[in-house]
Order: sequence, then C-alpha cells, then structure tokens
Amino acid sequence: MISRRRFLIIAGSATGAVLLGSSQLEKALASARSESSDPSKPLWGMIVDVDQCTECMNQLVAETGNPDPKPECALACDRENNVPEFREKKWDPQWFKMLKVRSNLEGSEYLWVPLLCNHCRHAPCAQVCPTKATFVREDGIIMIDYHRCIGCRYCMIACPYNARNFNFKEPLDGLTEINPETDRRGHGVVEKCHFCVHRVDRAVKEGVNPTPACVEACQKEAEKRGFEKSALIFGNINDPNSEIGKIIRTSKAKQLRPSLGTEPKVYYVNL
Amino acid sequence: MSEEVPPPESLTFERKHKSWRQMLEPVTEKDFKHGYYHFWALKKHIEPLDIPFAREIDPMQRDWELPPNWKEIFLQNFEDTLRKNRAFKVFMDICVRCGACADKCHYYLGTGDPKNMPVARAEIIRSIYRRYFTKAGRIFGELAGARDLTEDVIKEMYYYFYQCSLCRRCSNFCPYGIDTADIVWWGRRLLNSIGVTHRFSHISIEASARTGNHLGLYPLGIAEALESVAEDVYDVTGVVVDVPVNKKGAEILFVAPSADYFATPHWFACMSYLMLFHEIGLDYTWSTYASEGGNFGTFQAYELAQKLNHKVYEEAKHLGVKWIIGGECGHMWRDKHQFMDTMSGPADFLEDPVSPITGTYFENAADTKMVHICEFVADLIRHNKIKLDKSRNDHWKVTFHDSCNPSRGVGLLEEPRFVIKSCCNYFYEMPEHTIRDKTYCCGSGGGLLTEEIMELRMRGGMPRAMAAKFVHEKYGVNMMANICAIDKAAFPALMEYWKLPVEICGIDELLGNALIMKGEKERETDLRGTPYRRED
Amino acid sequence: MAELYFEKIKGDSKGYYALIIFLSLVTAWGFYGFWVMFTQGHETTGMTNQVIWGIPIVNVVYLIGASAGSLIVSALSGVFGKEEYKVFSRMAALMAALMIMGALLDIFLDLGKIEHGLNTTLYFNTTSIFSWNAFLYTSYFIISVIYLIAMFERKDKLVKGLAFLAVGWAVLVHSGTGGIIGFIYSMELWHSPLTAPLFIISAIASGIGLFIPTLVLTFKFTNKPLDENLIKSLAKIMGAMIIVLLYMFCVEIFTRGYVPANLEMLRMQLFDLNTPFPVAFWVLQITIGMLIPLAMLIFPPTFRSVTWISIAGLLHATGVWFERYILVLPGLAYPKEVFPPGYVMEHTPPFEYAAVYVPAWPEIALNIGTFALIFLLFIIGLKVFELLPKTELLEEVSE
Amino acid sequence: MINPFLEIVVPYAAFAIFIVGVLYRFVSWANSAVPLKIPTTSGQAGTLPFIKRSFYDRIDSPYNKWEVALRMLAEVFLFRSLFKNTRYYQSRHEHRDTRWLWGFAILFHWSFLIVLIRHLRFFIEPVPEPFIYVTELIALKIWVPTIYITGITSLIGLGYLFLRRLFSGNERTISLPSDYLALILLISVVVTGLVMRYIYKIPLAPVKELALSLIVFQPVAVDVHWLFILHLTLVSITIAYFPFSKMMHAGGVLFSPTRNMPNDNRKRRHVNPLNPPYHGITREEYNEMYKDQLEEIAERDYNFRPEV
Amino acid sequence: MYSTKWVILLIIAFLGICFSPLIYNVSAPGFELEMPELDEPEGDHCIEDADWMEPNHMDLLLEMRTQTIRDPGGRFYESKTYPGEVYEGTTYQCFECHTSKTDFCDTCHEYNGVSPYCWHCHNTPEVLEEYNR
Repeated sequence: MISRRRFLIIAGSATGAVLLGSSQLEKALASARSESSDPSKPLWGMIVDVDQCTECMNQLVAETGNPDPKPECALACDRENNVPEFREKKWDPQWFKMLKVRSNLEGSEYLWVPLLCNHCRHAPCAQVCPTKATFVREDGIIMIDYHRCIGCRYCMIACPYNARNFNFKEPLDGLTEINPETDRRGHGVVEKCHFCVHRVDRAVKEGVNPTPACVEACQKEAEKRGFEKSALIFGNINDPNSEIGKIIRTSKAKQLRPSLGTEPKVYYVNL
Repeated sequence: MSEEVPPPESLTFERKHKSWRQMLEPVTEKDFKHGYYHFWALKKHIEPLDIPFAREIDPMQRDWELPPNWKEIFLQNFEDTLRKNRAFKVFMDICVRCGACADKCHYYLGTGDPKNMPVARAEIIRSIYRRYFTKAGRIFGELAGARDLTEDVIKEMYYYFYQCSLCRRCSNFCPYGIDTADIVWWGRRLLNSIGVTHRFSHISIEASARTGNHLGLYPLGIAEALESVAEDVYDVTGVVVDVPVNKKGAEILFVAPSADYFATPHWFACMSYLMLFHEIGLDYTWSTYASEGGNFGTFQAYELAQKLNHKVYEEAKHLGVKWIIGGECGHMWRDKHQFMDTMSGPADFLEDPVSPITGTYFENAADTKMVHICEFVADLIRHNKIKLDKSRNDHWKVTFHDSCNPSRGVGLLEEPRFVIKSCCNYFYEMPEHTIRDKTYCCGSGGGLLTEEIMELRMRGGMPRAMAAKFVHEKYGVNMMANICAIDKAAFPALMEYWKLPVEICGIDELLGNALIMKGEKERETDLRGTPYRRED
Repeated sequence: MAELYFEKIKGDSKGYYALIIFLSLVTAWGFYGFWVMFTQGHETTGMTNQVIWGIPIVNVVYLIGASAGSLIVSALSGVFGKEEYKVFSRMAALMAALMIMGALLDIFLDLGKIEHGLNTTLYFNTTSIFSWNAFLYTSYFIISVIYLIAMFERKDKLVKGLAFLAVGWAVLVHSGTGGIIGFIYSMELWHSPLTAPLFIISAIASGIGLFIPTLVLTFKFTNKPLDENLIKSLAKIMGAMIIVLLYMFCVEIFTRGYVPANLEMLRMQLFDLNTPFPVAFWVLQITIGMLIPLAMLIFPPTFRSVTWISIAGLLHATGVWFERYILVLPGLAYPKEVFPPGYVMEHTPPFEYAAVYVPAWPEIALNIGTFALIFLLFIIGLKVFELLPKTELLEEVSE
Repeated sequence: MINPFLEIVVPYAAFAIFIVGVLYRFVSWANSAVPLKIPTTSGQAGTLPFIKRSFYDRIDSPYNKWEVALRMLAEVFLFRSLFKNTRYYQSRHEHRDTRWLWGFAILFHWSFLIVLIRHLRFFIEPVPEPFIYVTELIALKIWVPTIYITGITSLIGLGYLFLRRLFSGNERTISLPSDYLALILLISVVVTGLVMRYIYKIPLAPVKELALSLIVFQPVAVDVHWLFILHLTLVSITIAYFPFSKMMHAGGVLFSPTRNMPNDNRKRRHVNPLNPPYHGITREEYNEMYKDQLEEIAERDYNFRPEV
Repeated sequence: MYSTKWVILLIIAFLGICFSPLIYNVSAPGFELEMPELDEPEGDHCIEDADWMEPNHMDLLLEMRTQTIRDPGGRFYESKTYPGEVYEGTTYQCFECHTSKTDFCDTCHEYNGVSPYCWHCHNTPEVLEEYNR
C-alpha cells in the first residue's frame, strides 16, 4: 500500500515535471509563431521549377545517352563545396541530387526533381542534434559545425528529405580538384548543402543578391539552352519584392512533406 | 585479572584525532594508563644480559634516573643503528604518512589512541631522527616534524614501544613495506642502551640464557616434565612412549617452546609430538641445553636474539644430529626462519633435511636445516605414513588462527590448513581479512604477555576475538587451532574476557586426537580428557 | 531474517583463468574491430547512407534494456520488500552497471568522430532526446555504481533510497531510449507512442531472461546452493512480461496497419521474404524468443527444472535482441517518402526499397566484444568484490 | 621577461641538487648494512611440492629473485600492497576492501608520469613523429581544442590526496606540514602548467629553446613569459626539495628490505656483514653448571619412559 | 657500501633516465638548439599583432571559426590591432600571406612537438598543389 507521504512526494515531482515540460513547450510554440518577416533580416530560401528541370534534364539525357546524368547544377555544387564522388553509391555523398519521379498512374511521364537540404524552419536535424553541431542560423540556413559533430548520425535519421550524407571515407579519395575557398570534411562527420554559405555571406557584405553555385550554374545552363528563365531561384523570402518572395506569395509553391510541419524553405513549383 | 580490567561491555573504542602539533608532544608518566604500561626491569634480570644502567624504578615516577650522558649514548647508538640496519634507515626516510597502516593495528583499533597507529608509533622515533640526522629537521624543527630528544620522549618511547606486539600487520599493507615492527625492535634496543626496558621478556631471556629455556627449568626438570607428558599419553592411549633426552647420535633434534611441557593447552600438543614420533619410530631426541625453541630475545635486540638461538646449533653440533625439527611456536619460527641462520649459522655441520619416513628432501630448509613440525607432518600425511581417524575430532568445530609470525614472517599458510583438514571434519575459516597474511595478533605477542598490561591485551585482542565471535555465532566454532605458544597462552584469557566459549589448541593436538596408534586401547577421551560421547 | 553476508570467489582455478583469457581475447578482437572502424572510417561497416545505424545501435538498445531488467531484479528487495531476493541484489546491480557501461561503450565507439564524443557533455541541446539520453545514461551508470557502493558499505537506508531512485531512473532511461526511436516522425515505422512502454516491458523481460542463466551458471560454478523458487518467481515475472509484450506488438502492428499508406512498409517488415525481417520477426523474435519460452514456462515439466528455465531465459534474451533489431532496422531499410503521396520515386541507391544492410565484421566484433567485456568484468568483479552470498550456513542446515 | 638568474641559475642549481641529492640518498642507504633478510610474506612460501602456490603467492611471498622482481614491479607500478588495503568498521567489527586511496594514488602517479613523458617534447629535438603519436594516445587527447586528460586527472588525484589529509581524522592527525608542502608544490606545478596550456597561453618556441639550451648545457637566457618562469621556478623548487623530502619514497621503495628480498631464508643463508660474535653460555659451561642433573639423565640412558 | 652491484645498476638507470634527453639530443641527427627560421610571410603584417598571434593563433582561429559558422555576419573579422582591416574567416585566408604550410606552420609545430589536426579537413597550399595541377 502506498503511504500518504510517498504519494505526495511522487505527485509533487510529477507536477513539477509537467510544469517544466509545458513551459518548454510554450516557449517552443511561441518562437514558432513569432517568425520574423522583416525584409531587412534576410531569410534565405530557394524555389525549384520542376518543369524547367525536367526540360533541361530530358535534353541532357538525349544529348548524352546516359539515363541518369549528373546535371551542371550538381556538378557545380560538387566543385564548389569539394563534395567527393565515389563509385559505391551507398557511400557517395550528394548534396544536390537530381531524382526521377512520376505519378503512380500507368504510363505517366517522369519528372526530374532536384533534392537538396530543405532548410526547414523547424529543422528536425537541429532538433535532435545532441551537441548543437547542427543548428538553424539566424538567416535560416541550417549549418553543421563539423568541428563539433560527433558523427552519431541521428540527424540523418531525423531528416525527412534524405538530404544528409555521412562521410564513410576520407573525402580526399573521391576528389579530383579542390576549391581552396571551402573546406573538405574528414571521415566520420555528417555533411549537407548549406546554400553555399560563403557566397551568401560575401554577397550580404557587398550588398548584392547571393547566388549559390547550383543557382549560378542553372542560370548559365538556362542561358546556354535558351530557356526563358532558370529553374532555381534563390533569394530572401522575407522580402516580398524579391523574385522568390513574389513567387512564394502566389501560393503556388509547395513544400515537401508539409504534414510534418517542418516548413522547408525550399519550395517546388509545378510538382 | 578480571577485576582489574573493565568488562567488555564498558569498553569504548573512541578514536581521538589530535592535531599534528599535539602529536609531537610526548606522552609522559602523567598520561600513562594503568593496564597499559609495563613494569620496570629488575636488576637481577638485566645485569647478566649486559644491559647497562640497571636500576629499579616505577615508570610512574617522575624521575627515571637516566644516566647523566644518556642523550649522547642514545644518539650514538642511534647513529650506529642507522649504519647497521638499512631497513631502519630507509624506513626513517620514506614514510609518506598515507595512513594505509592506521587502522591495521589491533592496538589502535582496541584503544583508539592515535599514537598507536603504526605510522605514529614510528613517528615517535622518526621525529628524533629528523631532529638530529636530517638537515630539514635541524633547520625547520617542528615544522619538519622534528623534536628534541628529552626525557619525556624516552618515556613516550617506553610507553608505546611496549604497546606493539611486533606482529607486522602494518608492514603487509604499507605501499613501501615499512615494517614498524622492525623500527620498534631496533627502538627497544636503543632504549636498552640507556637502561630503559621492561621486566617481562628479560625474566625469560635471562633464564633462557642461563638454563636453556625461558622457564629456567634445570635439565632433570625438563626430562621429568616430559616423562609426565608421556604418562598422560599412556593414560589416554594405553601406549607407552619413550622420551629420548640429550641422546647423542640421534638423527633429529627436536626443539619446542618450553611452554609445551609446562602449560596447557600446550601440553596436549606436546603429548601428540611424543605419540607421533613414537608411532612413526623416529630416531630423535629432546635436548636440555636447547630446550627452548622460543626466543624472547627477538622482542628486544639483535644480540639477545643471537644469544638464545645460538644454542640450537651448538646443541645440534654437540649431539651430532643430522637435522632439526621445530615445534609449534610463532616468534620462534620468525627467529628460526629469518634470524637464526644469519645470526648463528652457517649450519654446514648438519646434513640435508631428508625425512627418514618418506624420503622427502625439505628443499626450502636446505641451508638452515630446520623443518617446521607442520611441514614434517603434512609430508607424512601426504604420503599416507600415518593413519588418522577424523571422527575423533568431531566434537570440535575448528577454526584456524594464523599466528602473526608464521604467516607474515615465514609464509606458512597452507601446511597447517592441510594438517587440520586431514584431522578434522569440521573446519571453518574466519573472515577473509582476519586470516592468512592479514591475520590479527592475539594481542599479547612481542613481549606483551604480561599481567600488568591486561587491559591493553584484551583491547588489542578485540579484532581477533570479534572474528572468532563471527565464526562461533555462524558455524558454532568451539575450537581455535593455532601454531603459536604465545597464542595458546593468551587466547584462553582473551576468550574468557570476551565471553566466547571457544577452546584453544595447537593443531598437533588435533593430530594427536586423530592419530591411530599401533597397540592403542580404545580411547574414551581425547587428549585433554573430554570424554567421547557414547551412543548407547 | 538473519543478516546476509557476502563474499568474493577465490578465482584461482584453471577454468577461471581460461575463461578470463578467452573473454579477454574476444574483447581484444572486439577492440580490433573498433580500431579498424576508427582508423579507416565507417566504410568498413555494412552501413549505408540509408541504413545509417547498424547492429551496434541494436546492441546499445538491447543492453540498456537488459541493464534495467537486472537493476529491477536487484531492487526487488529494496523497492518491493522482497527480502529473499537480496542474495542477488549485488550481482544484479553490478550486471546493470556493466551493461549500461557496455551500452555507453557501444554507442561511443560507433560514433564517427569519437575524439569529439565528449562534446555531448559540453553542449546540451534541450530539444534533443539524444542529449537527454547522454545525460540519463551517464547518470544512470553513476547511480547504479553508487547504489552498488552503498550496498558494499551496508548503508541499508541509503540502499533502499537509491533502489527507488535507480528504478525510477531506469524507467526514465528507458522512456528516453524509447524516445530515440519513437520521436522520429520522419519514419512511420519508428514514430510511435508505444515504443517507450514497450521498451520498459521488454527491458524487464530480457533483463531477467539474461540474468537467470548468468545467475544459475555463477551459482553452479561457485558451488553455491540456489533457491529454485527465487528463479521460478523471476521466471514468472518474465512470462507475464512476455504476454504483455505480445499484446503490445499486436496493438502496434494493427494500429499502424490500419493506415493504408503504411501497408507497404508493414508488408516489407512482416512478409517480404527478400528481406531478412520476416524471419527475424516471426521465427527469431516471436516464435523462438517469445512463444517457445512462454510455452516452457507454462509446461510444468520444463518449469520444474532450473536448467530449462535458464534456456527459456536465454532464448527470450536472444528473442529480445531480434526485437530490437526489428525495432531499429526495418524503419531504416524502408525509404523515406519524400515526395507527395501519389508520386513514385525512381529510387537510386542507397535510397531504395528494402535497402540492403549486411553487418560487416568490425561491427560484429564490436558487438560480441562488448558482451565479452561485460562478462569479463563481471567475473573479475566476482573475484574483487563481495558479490556472492555466503551460503555455507545453508549447507550446514541441509546436512 | 629575461631573467638569467631564474632561467638558468635556478634550474641548474635545482637539477644539480636533485641529481646529487638522490645519488647521495642512494649511496647513504646502501652504506647501511642489511643485517637480516626480513621479507614480509603475504602469501604461501615456497615449500613442499604438493602445497600449491598461486600466482599471487608468488608475488606476495617470492621464493626466488624472479619472483622478487615481479613483486617489486607490482609494487612500483601497481601499488600492490596498497591495493590490499582494507578498512575496519568499528561499529560492526567488520572489514571491507577499500581502494579509494589506491585508485586516486594510481591515478595521480600514472597521470603525472605520462605528463612528464609528454614534457619530453620540450627537451628533445627533433621530436620523432611516433613519439608525439604515442604520447598523445596515452595522454588521451580529446575534444577539438585539445585537452590531455592526464593533466586534469593528475590534478584530481592530487586534490584527493590533499583533501583526505584535511578531512579524514586519522590523516589530519598524522599529517605534518611537510606532507602538505609536497602536495602544495606539486599542485602548484600542475596548476601553473594547466593555466599555461588552457587559459593564459604563452609563446612556446622560446620555452622550448630555453629547455633545449638547458638540457644540452649551452644555456641561453631567452625571453619567456613570466608564467613559465613561475612554472620553472616551482619545478626547480620541487626537484631540489625532492631528495630531502618524503618524495624520495620513489627511490626508497627499491631499498625496502621487506619487499626486495626473497623469502628463501631457510634455503639460502643471508650473511650479516656486521654479525657480532656469540656471548653466552657454551655447551661446556652448561655441562659444568648442571653436571649432576646431566649425569642423572645419562644414567637413565638418555631415555625417559613413564612408569606404568 | 653493501649490495654494490644493484646500487650501481640503480644509479646508472637513474642517471640514464635523467640525462636521456641530453643523450638523445647529442646523438640525434638534425639537432638544432633554436627553432629554424620561419618562412617570411608576404604582406605587411598579420591579422593581429604577430607577437600575440604566436601563442594565441589557435584561439583566434577558434573564435573566427565559431563566428563564421554561427553568425550570419561573422564570416568577416575585423582586426583589433589594425582597426578597419577586415579578413575573411577561412583558414585559406592565412595562406594568402603564409604561402607554405610546411615552411611556416609545420616548422614551429614540429619544433614544439604539437600536432594539430586542422589540416585533415582544411586546405593547404600543398594539398591544392597536389590536386589542382
């Protein structure tokens, strides 16, 4: 039989725990609601026009005869960020993946959809990281501090978009050329797209619009192929006058897996 | 005795924690407690032993009548000791006062007196060493833990050096092997040099130096005592055994502590020596010149120890024996094992110790040529040379007390257990930390087996008594076997004091009980006369 | 009840040393496996960017569970007033401490950057269940060590208090470990509120299951009489827990399966024979791990024998290991549905259906080495600490 | 801060005192005779072949010099005797193993040894690559701003040793100021070292240059930071104090006759170089003294048979 | 002196240990008392005062790295010694003046027996030369 005193102790501690938990929860909710939309405080995001990508990729497949070619944007990403390429696909880190998707109805056509880090507003990876090595930067970029990462890989499990890669082996083995401006990683840490953060920072300092490597490559490729516009658009979501801001505000852009409430800042149109 | 010592219920073991400055203040006769300090040596005992400045005083008196130049003599001898004994010198230097030894001393546990911690006991003399033989002590004095040699310090030494039973339990736990017993031993020798010494051991040393045994028995007395032991053997077994004494040309000389043919329960062990040697037909002899295995000189000084143990070899040479067997005794075996050969050897006139019964060569006694009775008996049992009836010891639930010296000075741990297990059905060990090398002293060794310090003895025996109480309550143990004459003398009083119905015996008594002799009658009692229960 | 005394084993027999040497060698092999992983990177393992956690994590989860089970056995006397279980309490507490240590070791050695591992203590992420667990595991280890020391020091009141604390902490630790799996909302096969309670139940069951044979063997080799009734009542607790477990599996699978979107992943886990999961689930986990032990506990002839109960315990312990395997791996092997429903992704490796994961030798070495280390330290502990009850008195009575 | 006195004179003087002092100690100990072979036998001695001796018996009660070597190694590197430490619980009259002192002592000594070995990188040039690798491994380098665990653990060990002297009653009683002094010196050395490594960083190259110049006897007064001079001075004081303090236990344990001698007393005779001659009654004198009684024994043919 | 053999052995061992660094230095090829001259960097001055940099560069790197990663504007570090001068927080910034890791970083690190592991991940002129030929 549980004594009265013991009951009080248990009940007391349970209440304490509940109060503590609820205050935490409230704080978290509050921070979620009060998202700043001040244009001068940039919140970086990206828009992917799936139609454009499909068009470009179809052309590329036709040109090369390779059913699964690596587009210029992905190559530019690899070059820019020293992302190695390995023959074993299971270990190959890809920050920018071009995936083939179709409707499940018989005879539907394939779409080519790029998948990169979605830079969620409520990033599950940052939520679960035990050391805060992964975190949401003020400008919305999800960063990984490789110096702090312990390589537990829990973030990869938590990420709903398969955006993260683990360094199973030394990246130097898979590199042919090195971009001196960015680092490489060592084996044992997790890495992913960071919107070419060095370019973003530099652009902000100079007061111009930043363009990550993939976006730059996409623009060049669009020009080369004579498209009207490029498939990838990068910019400040908070700014309603920016190109990306306008498109998002048409409400046509979709997020991936919206039901999880992660609120990615990479939007897809025509998906 | 009991009216002097407060009953066990009223003893307190409160530990006092003094500051280091207080520890440097000597304890003098003002603080001497009754039941803790020894009586002063008598002139008649120490003068024949060449101990100078013999005088008869009461330690409780203020003036100890030290010789006028006592300080020079003491320091001179101190320096001499440092030169003569590396152990002493090293132990003076390397103690770090880690305190591992502190609660290992049964006198500290029993009295709670901080000066009874082995480290503090050694500090008594170490502080003098620092003051007169190290630079730091000379310069920094008290801060370096040094103090002047005063009469009070001598009093303190006298008080505390005779509260140590030289059991070496502390040495076992010291990370540097500092042997406080060794320090105390040489410290007592230093005190002797200025005529400061106690009464008890010198009575025996003097007697032994004169007559060959501690009791001062004359040759015929010894022989007749042994004869009456043989009579008792006849009474119990109906076998007539011969007692050879001073027999020249015997193969083996047998040396036992003199208490064996004088006191109980030693007596029963002595009976079984006679029975055993008769049964296996050993060609041996007792000696009246070397009628004492024990050596109280080992409690006092190197020279005195040498004075006593020399006789064993001289007698062996005289009688022309081949080798020697030694009986059950504790400090005797420290002496025979670690001292005798160095002090009085080499024994190259003897032959290799080979058991005439089994042919076993006692390699471990190759040089000293002296074998412990337990080794000898264990070898016999191993080779099935004697018949044993374990059930004759069924009325005893036995535990074994490792005596300090055979365990920490000889390493004789398994042989006695082997013998006991071969002779008894019921054998139980005391708790792990109170046996083997961690064994506790009976509280009366090292020259402390004297009536005037009964309270100290009872307190010092407390840990051992508690261990015995544990097995008594748990297994119903009613017999504590041991292989030490002092244990046999001290334990009955200790057990009585702590109200434990546990009897004391030598393990050879158990052997004698179990030994089936040729031509013996059906035994109705064991050796000590306890009747075997009849199952009618 | 008379005060119980404990003692060490002598441990100088040949068999003892042989066992020590054998376990040391296995431990050394495990360490070598770790060393290969550490120096050459995780490419030496069977993991991929899809199946990113392998059997070391399965082992971690398993060991944490077994640890709690042991601790609860240990606390039976303190918390539930079952004084007769005091004979096991020390052994069980040591086992609990060693297992949590093994779990910490496994999780630590499986990290990609071990040299950064202690960052978990420097930086604390309040929203990360992993961060909480790093705190919970270490504190749990420390609590069980203090609990053990308190028992050695015979501080009875403290022991009792610590027993309560430790059991409470064990529940927390298990809920936390359940949270590692259950909180992950990006994977339907992991995301479940049932994980935490299921964890605690199977922890108790598997802890007892593993502890019974350990206990029986230890007592046998040290020639100590073992009260069979104690083992039997432990086994009964285990049986009850198995029944609860089976019920919870049903609840979980049916709840999940009711969602049409989940049907395919459940089909993979339960019926797709191209994957190892159906065999692990139906044969190893359910049949061998649960049903057969349960039958052995219900069937009177086997329940009478301590040997059979030990075998049942061992089988169940193995079964629970596979339960952990099923808990961790199918979720990882089933690709995340990144695109909206109605789309089919042409999966490129490794993001494919039923991603292949075959453990490589360093992982297996690490796992087996951990178990060897735990038992190595356990038998050394038996020699160094007073863990086993002194039982000569019982012999005496039986004579 | 250039200070030739503190940088050159003090370290050399201290080192000289250290070397000479330690050698003096060794020689002065060796100058004393070893009168007796007095090993403490903490296990079964070598004896009859059927009496089993376990491995521990061989260490604790060595029967030959190899076993002695083993005992000394166990004593020096594992603190074997301290490992056996027990505690007596007066209230229950009960013993338990207690290994706290052993644990922290071994933590301190090993950590400090490793720290010392790692300091070699300042004294040798060129520093071999394997040396750095191995010492970093044994010193347990962790975290990204690297931390060597051994530095911290040696401080923890010292802290425990210090605090037990303050808070344990027995310890407080037996601790002399010199005991605290040794600990305080070591603690201050370790603390200044840790401060320089982790908190207030100082340029290393001059430090190494100074260390190298000292070790190869081409002293150069180099401009080093005052914190390092403090560290160096404390180290100098410590090593100069070493031979005259209890820290000399490091060498003394090798001279301890209770540990460094085999327990084969009855097998091999130990010779006391200063053994005095025997003074006492000889057998002939004894024969004279008890002539009558001895003759009576002779008359009974040296055999006493009970009359029954 | 008694037990002379052992004592002499002990003394030799003791002296051997005490003077082992000396023995090593005397016998090792390539012993140099002073640190070899560092490669003369290009440019006028370092980010901060060079004397301060020598013992504290790792702290500065640590601080810059944290800012660069965690602060949106933190990539650019303004020198405290030379106000107004702004440097980008990448390790490669250093190599713009110190053109060789071998002759600059390693010289000092090897002399002092330090082995930082920045270069497992960060680029050095040597690696670039090897890969970007």
